[in-house]
Amino acid sequence: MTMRLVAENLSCERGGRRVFSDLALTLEAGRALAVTGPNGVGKSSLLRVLAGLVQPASGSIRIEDGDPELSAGEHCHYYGHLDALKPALSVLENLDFWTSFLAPGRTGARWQPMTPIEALEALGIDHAGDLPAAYLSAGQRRRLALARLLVVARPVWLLDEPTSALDAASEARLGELMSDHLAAGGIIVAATHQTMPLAEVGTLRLEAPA
Amino acid sequence: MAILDLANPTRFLALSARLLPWLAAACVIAFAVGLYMTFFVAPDDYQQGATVKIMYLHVPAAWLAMMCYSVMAISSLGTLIWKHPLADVSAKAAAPIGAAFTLISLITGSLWGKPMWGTYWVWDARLTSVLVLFIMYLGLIALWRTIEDPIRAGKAAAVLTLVGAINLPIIKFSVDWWNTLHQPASVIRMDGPTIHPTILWPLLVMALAFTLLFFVMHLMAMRNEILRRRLRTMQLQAASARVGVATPQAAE
Amino acid sequence: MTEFLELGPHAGFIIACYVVTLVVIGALFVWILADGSRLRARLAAMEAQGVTRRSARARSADARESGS
Amino acid sequence: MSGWMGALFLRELRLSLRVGGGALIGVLFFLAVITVIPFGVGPDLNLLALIGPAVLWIGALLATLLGLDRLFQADRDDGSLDLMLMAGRPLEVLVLVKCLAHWVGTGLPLVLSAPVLSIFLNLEPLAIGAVALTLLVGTPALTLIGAIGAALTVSLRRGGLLLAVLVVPFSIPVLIFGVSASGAAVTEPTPFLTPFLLLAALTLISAVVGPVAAAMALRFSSD
Repeated sequence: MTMRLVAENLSCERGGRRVFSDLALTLEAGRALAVTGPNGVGKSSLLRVLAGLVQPASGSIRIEDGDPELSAGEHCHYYGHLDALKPALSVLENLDFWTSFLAPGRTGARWQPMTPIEALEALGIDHAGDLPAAYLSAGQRRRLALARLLVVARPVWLLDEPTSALDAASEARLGELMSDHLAAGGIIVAATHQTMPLAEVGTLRLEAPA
Repeated sequence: MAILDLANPTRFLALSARLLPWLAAACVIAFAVGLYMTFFVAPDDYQQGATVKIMYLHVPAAWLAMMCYSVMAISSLGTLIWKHPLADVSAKAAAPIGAAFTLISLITGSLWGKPMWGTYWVWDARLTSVLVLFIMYLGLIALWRTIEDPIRAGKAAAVLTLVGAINLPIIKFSVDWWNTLHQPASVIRMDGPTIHPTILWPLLVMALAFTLLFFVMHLMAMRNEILRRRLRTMQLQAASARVGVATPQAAE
Repeated sequence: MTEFLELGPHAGFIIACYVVTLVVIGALFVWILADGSRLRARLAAMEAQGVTRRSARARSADARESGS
Repeated sequence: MSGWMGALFLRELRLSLRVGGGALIGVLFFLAVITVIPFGVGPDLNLLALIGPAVLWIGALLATLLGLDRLFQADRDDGSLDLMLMAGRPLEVLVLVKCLAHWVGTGLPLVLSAPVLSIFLNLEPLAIGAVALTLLVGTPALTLIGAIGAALTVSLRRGGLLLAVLVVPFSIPVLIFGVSASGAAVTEPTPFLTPFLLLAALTLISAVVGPVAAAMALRFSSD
């Protein structure tokens, strides 16, 4: 029984406005889903609902064959618009903190998280390891936030505009990391406008109500 | 040697490197002479006895506290009006030194007050305005520490320093304006000092020693500040050195 | 030396004043020295990593042109 | 288990001490409040000695409350709060660790500076010791109660003052016992121990109520 992310007749309201309603999706391990649609249609809200940050108005989310004690949200990495970085701390201090703070989502043997140094090398910012995060450029900051996904093992990646502020080389690098994640049995849900740097991706198009 | 020659940090570093040993030597000699005169030459006060020796620390420290603030006020003018590149470096370097001298004058004053006035602290015009000066020093240091970009921090601190400069005349003339317990001015006066020379000379030598000490520490702190800014620019550069995957040679 | 010893009834306060002054100035002096050496060390480390300052790079560029 | 708590504590402490952090600002605010009081109340030393403990306690209360509005807001602004909510760590313990780090960064300097400031208020050594001891035991309660206000106002743009208004009523018992304990140390008949032990009890209670209420408020705050 492979692991599956299942959401049934999900609806979400924010500030009294119905953002989306009776949405259903099922994703097996190794599958990726791109959520597309015009701005403000609720792509980010969907990710935040899946992450457990926002209570859905109705419907349920569950991880089949995941870790029973953990909630659905604790299986997920959330990579939002904000980088969650402290400018006063150095790059390594930031990453080391998240490494020891975030509880791993799956302790399966096949799933080995990287060490902070390896993660920085994988994203090409290891030269800035000891520099304060304040001195990083926007693209480097995004890559440092991405490094957080590599250092803690969580099966589901919720990515909000993952390719924004990344240059071509970094985008290709991201594509490799995502395919490695899928190959190792992970799940990816990405809200994005551009095409995903991945081979085959399912798409979910959110439509504004007629 | 117009002030502009000093504008270039590298030339300032070279110049201060040559100047510092002489200044330090002069400062040590001044302190030696001053302390010798304080303990062996100056007579005891007929009322206070030996406790008058505290004056040789308290008065120079208070003078230095105010002189240091004046240096910061002038530097602030340099930052805001003449746009002198080293002005905010000088202001930032002088702040901790000024705070230290103010602290010394407050503590020695309070320790002198216990035997003489019977209490460590009394809310008297002179003491209170010096305490306000101490809070302003700490406020300036805090302001420097909260604004990340040194240029913006320099301008903000310059404005605050100039606004705070109003406090200096209040301290100087507080003893005359309000009937205070504190000793009225007896050295820098319109009609000349009213102290006996044997007590005055050690005081002047100690004041000279303190002033030299200030310049030594101020120059050293300014050098540190220049190095700190260089380090910051190099760190900024290091972060962006290998933005893409290109190697440094290709970028050269 | 006799003059030095009898500091009168309030000797404690006098000595306290000189000790406080020594401590405060000493602490400030040591902090400035430590700050300076820490900065020089980190600058040296930066230089070792091959990060050069604009003016330094400009100088080396001139040297290369004039040299070659 | 203690790995993540240690990491969080160190991070919070490091952030408050570095440039831009708010660690020693509380002491400066405390010094400013103590300096201003005699300008209003007048320089009469006996009067100041009488109201000394109360002035020190009110100064500490204000310094703590006004330093608390960035406790959660800083993390919310840069996105860390979302990740903390998803970190799979007990939120109540997370709030407790953050309060402890905030207290070490802001509260402890207040306690250490209180004896120095009481010289300005002409307190005798006994009163100075009593005020310092009661502040040592009482200020954690102020931080823990203030954390509830900080969690409630985390999503507001200018939550700082509202936080103080919300939380002052809960901190009144701490203030009463703090001041009466430090006052009792000086005036002979009244015992010092009873108000002091009640103060300690209040701190322990707020160590439970604070984190639980703040965690609940944080869960509702994310939208």
